[in-house]
Amino acid sequence: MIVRLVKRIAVLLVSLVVSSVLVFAFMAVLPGDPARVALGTSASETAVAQLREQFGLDRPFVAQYLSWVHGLVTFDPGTSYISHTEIGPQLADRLQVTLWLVGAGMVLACILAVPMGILMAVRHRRPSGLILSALSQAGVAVPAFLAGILLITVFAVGLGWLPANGWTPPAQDPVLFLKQLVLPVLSLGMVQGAVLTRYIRSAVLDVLREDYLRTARAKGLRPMRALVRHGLRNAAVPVVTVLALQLATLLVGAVVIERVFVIPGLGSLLLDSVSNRDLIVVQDVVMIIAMAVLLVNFLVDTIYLMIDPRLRGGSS
Amino acid sequence: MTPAPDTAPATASASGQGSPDRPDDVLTVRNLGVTVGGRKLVEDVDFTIRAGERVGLIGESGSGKSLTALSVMGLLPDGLRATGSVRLAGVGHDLVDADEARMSRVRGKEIAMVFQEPMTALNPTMKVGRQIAEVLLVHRTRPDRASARAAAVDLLAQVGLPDPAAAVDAYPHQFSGGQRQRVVLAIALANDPALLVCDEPTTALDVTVQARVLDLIVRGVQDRRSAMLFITHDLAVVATACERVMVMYGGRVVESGPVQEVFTRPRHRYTRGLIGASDLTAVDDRGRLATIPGSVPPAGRFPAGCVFRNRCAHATEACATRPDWVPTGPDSGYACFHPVAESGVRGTAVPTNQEAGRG
Amino acid sequence: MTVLDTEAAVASAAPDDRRRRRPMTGSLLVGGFIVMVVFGLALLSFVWTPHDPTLVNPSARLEKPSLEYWFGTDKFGRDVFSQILMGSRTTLFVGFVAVGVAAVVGVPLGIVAGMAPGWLGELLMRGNDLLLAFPALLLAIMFAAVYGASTLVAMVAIGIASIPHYARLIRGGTLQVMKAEYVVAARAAGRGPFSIGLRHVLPNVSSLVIVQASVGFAIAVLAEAALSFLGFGTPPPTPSWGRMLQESQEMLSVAPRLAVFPGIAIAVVVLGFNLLGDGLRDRFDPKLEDHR
Amino acid sequence: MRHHRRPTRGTGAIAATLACLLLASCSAGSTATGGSAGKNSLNIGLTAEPANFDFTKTAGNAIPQALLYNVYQNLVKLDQSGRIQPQLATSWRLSKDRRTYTFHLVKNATFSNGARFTAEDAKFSIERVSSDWTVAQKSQMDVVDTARAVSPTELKVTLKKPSNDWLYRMTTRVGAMFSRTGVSKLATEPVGTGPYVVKRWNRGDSITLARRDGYWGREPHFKSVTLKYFKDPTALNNALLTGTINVINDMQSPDTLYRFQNNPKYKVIEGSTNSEVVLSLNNSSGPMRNRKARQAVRYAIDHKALMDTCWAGRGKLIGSMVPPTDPWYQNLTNQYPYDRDKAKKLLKESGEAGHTLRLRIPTLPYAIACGTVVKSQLEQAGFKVKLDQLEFPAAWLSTVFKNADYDMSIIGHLEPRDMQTVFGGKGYYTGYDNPEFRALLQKADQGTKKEQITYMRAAARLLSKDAAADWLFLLPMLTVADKDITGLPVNYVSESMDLTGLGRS
Repeated sequence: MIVRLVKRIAVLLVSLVVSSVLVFAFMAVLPGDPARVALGTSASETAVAQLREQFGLDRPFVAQYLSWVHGLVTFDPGTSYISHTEIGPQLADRLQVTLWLVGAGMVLACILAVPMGILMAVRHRRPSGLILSALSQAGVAVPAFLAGILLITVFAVGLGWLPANGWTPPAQDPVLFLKQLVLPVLSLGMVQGAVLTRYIRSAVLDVLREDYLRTARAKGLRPMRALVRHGLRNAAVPVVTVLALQLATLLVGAVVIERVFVIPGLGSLLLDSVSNRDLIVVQDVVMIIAMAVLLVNFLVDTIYLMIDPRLRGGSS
Repeated sequence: MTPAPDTAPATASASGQGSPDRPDDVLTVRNLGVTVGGRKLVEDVDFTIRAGERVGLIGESGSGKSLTALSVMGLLPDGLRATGSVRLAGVGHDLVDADEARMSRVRGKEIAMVFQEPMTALNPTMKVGRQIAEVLLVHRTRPDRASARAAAVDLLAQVGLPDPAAAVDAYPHQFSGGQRQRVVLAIALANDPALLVCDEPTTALDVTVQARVLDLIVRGVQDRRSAMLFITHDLAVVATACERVMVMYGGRVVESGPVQEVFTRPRHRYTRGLIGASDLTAVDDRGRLATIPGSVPPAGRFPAGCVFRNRCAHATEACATRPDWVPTGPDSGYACFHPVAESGVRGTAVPTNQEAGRG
Repeated sequence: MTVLDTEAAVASAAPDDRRRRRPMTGSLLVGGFIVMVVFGLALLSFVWTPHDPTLVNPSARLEKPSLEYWFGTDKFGRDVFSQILMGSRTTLFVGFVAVGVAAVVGVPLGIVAGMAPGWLGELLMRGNDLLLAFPALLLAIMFAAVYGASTLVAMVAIGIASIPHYARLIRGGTLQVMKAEYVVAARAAGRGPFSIGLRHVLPNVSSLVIVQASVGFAIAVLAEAALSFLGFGTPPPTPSWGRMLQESQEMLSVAPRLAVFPGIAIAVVVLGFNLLGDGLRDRFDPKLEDHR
Repeated sequence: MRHHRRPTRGTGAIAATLACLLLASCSAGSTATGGSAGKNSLNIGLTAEPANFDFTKTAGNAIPQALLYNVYQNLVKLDQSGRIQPQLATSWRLSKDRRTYTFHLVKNATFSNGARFTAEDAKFSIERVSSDWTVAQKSQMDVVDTARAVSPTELKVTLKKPSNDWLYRMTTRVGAMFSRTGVSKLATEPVGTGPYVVKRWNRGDSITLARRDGYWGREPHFKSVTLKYFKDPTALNNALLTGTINVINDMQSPDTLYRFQNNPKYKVIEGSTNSEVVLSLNNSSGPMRNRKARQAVRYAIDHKALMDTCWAGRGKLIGSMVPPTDPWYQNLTNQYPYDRDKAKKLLKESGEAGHTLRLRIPTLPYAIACGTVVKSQLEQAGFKVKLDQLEFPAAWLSTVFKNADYDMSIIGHLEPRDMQTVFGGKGYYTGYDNPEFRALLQKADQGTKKEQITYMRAAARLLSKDAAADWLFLLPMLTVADKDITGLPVNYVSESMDLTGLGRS
């Protein structure tokens, strides 16, 4: 088990290094000189050259790469070309916003999807199961931003129950924070929930076909209890894998919802930085997302390693 | 074991429906059928099993023997429906169409089952001790976890698992197939069921361990004075484990009787073929092993009348109507228009207990 | 795995010659029908649209649906129905590009990773997993920044981001096929890996590819809509449902129908491809299925 | 492949927590609609967020829009009708040779860092433009020869040559007054003499300005003003409709204006801007070098229909690079009236009909809307047009603006009095190079007020006649606000969004 863990950590580290090289190389290709964008349209060439020097853009790529990685590793990513401000706190702020959004959205998605998915699987041949299934299919088919726009139109503009958009840090005004969170979380949660429901349904259906579930019923457990005691634990594995992947993907995927609801999250920082050619910030955001995906996958792997008795032993 | 159409309630053991007829009748199956979407997969199955009696149910794949067993357990797959009546001694209701709440009180306590695939029948993420204890706790036959665990150790010892005290804390993947089947057996026997249903319990096991597991099953049943319904396609296994045998084909019981009698003096042409095919010593003129011509049709596509007539060398026009059940004793009989003559049987030895020919 | 007897009985009891009786054959029918309609509309748009979908007509701004303009007109006076017709082409293009890129790279990668010796397969899959670290939308935004916003660029990015999903799925399928006796026999008979991959593995994993492609189509259509909403999708004036939806947002209070038609079109097509994928999955061996 | 794990008790706990959270927020939501400001504060919705607060090194109008006249002040400011008014200078005098300005400064002004404002600061600020600024506008101070603090309240600025334009530029960002002790952190902590200071910046969302204690002048009405930024015009509308903001400054979706016009809760103000939406043509290379082809373009466009279609008929057709708020404005729309046949004829004569024109537009709402219409109209006149959409700002700036890799583009030139910049400078992306035009501009700058008007008019006419570009229309200033907000600016003619006059009735 220790050997496996060490191996996974090694893989994680190598993956991180390789992806950082990829990200950096990709940025080097991006057209648009950051110094030029920072200075505006008719700045002199000397001024641009000066700024390039100041940012260290005139150094060899290897040196630029190393200092970038150094900044990341020491949690001091430096100063933005464009805003001339510390990037670190900004990234932290934006990440926090997105994590609130995505976290709450995913939890809502789970609340919706777990019972729905199980119900759909258990009743997959009955009308109620089919109706739920159709509902979830429809939920998957609706683009998230359309759901958001509709929610705004109805609940904010139409009924006036909730603010249409905006973001307030929880520390600044907790009540307003919650009010502004409702609609974006709903639109994210409903669409993600629909997707998740399909996975849960399929995972539970797979488990329902397992022999050990029949064994459990032969022991005298009622179907639901057999499913809960013996099935869900096993069905959770593929679902958790998907969930982990979705969670990480949503760090940037939420950008659409962030745009609809005017929320200053990581995704909108990425969009802004791309259009401003604030390359260091783009690089950092992309790297944060890549790191998050790799880390979450690593964690999920490790958790399986800890929990699944079959992986724990010597044989695979 | 019984009859056919509405004419004869003629079996010796059967008279009328409802509760078991005689005090030592454990299981009474009447007129059992299994249908899916209007197709009949099993029909008109009647039999009785008495306390402590071990009955085999043989037939090729697709003959409906497993469905019969699952109907008794009330564990038919989604979409399949059972009709008729299945009564169990000491249970006040019919098992067919009983609701889950009632059935779950019966399963694991009055009837238990051993499945074919030990590799998948156990929950891979739960320690085997807990899986055994669970059946005790569900039916409240042990008051608490501690005593259930102790009972689990005891049961594992009974099924011959080495170091049972350590085994309760192991996971299924740490055991071999034969060991896992012993665990499954321990679960099935935990509550001393009145009836144990075994569905090809040794088929998936290595030949070398088949005999030992079979022996454990028989001993376990005998120790508890439990009845057993044993499903297999392996005649040798039946000969070893059972006193009585029923032969199924095309969803019907075509012949039944004491093992010795059926295997040495089969009356139904199908039974005859089956025995012939598993006799590895008998070859024909050209040195080939005997086989039944043709193959088993898909379920529900058996011919009308005698279900075996399209593979039967002796079939005549008469076989287009359904043969009546011909009782030959209290627990025996057959359904065939052209039975093998009682005298004209080639002396077929009962197959030995080894990997015999499979249907 | 399960009670063989029962399985066989149940399977052979099903109508026709399908190997398994699986629910929701309706999804195959409905999905197939929707997909065929979209193809039909796309083909139709080559020969006929009621109006020129890109013609700006200031005198016919924001017309309500009528006999002349079936779905009304947008704020530029362009016929919405004609745009929907033309948009179906974009939609199909989007799907084909994204699915094509993903399948062309992902399928061989998966097969090679499945057939290669353990360490190489492992290495390939690790590299493959690395791609997962760059979610589709992220990749699409980056690509748009480098190569400019266009449908092709966006969908190539979506395709690349889907490669790991295909590769994983196909590798799983390949590993199963490689265990099959006929492959073992072929290897024993001295067939080379290339020949085995082409003759045995590819045909046997193709059902997986088809299912995944159908679902991938739906994902691509949704991605195009999201990217268009962010301004990284199909640029004007090429009609695209995603961009129509984005353009309609501003006019939502004035003419909600402008959002309704493309919105429904997107939802229906996504639904269609998803249903088709589900239906196909049900027809093929469910044990090979993976989660996207 | 991965395998089985235990069900999660933790998930249940989190789920319960979130359920509570959602319930709480729902019930909270039903009581009121949102972050509407209190009586003493105001929320204004805007579109472009500043990247930082340093307009000496960062281009764009977002920073001066927020800070100028509010946080920073100038010696002189521009009022609503485009006239120059005193701010930190109480009065000024121009010497006979039109080269020396003498400013008398207010006595009691202080910076937000506590320092007093003196003529030394003014001199420092003016000189700093040439030495430290990097943005394009710095060249507007090139004409300054010397700046001298005669006394703490008197400043003398001598120009190298007479310039009418210089005093005007002193009302813009280059005229902003900085503290000698407050320029170390311009990007994050601006220090000015204005009535407001930057209190909080929620990046990506809003900037909050707070009224400054001890401001030297008249205290503005609102204690706190929050500038909230919305990339999407619809979100901006929704924010006003749901009470998140009180004012939409410069609304970008004119088609939806009627919702507010017909609603007694709101007022709508339509004013003028400096923002000419220009169909810029590449005068120096490609098919658009051909004057006849350019003229064909101008005849081919039906400006009225275009404005009706893409900007709901709001705005003004001007036909030149001069907005009505400039003293030398003249209506030149009749120089190239819409005439499709004439356009076809000219295009044929030009010999450029075979080329496909690359119309490369930035991703801005008006540009996308107009691009669609322009393409359609040009195609109807026989042009072949390919529409490219370039991400704004970076991609558009590098492709069109810097490398002039385009045939046509659409952009709103919103700098005030920018005829000189856009068409008079060498190497500018329009590629218009006409000595006669430059001479006229120079005469205008150095002459008297009357001469200035005369020559500027001549220059604008020449530009239009040459079809150096096509002026699609002038963007309107559309302000929508809660009914009770007073003192809203009508026009957007200076670089500042002046908050000091706002109030609540």
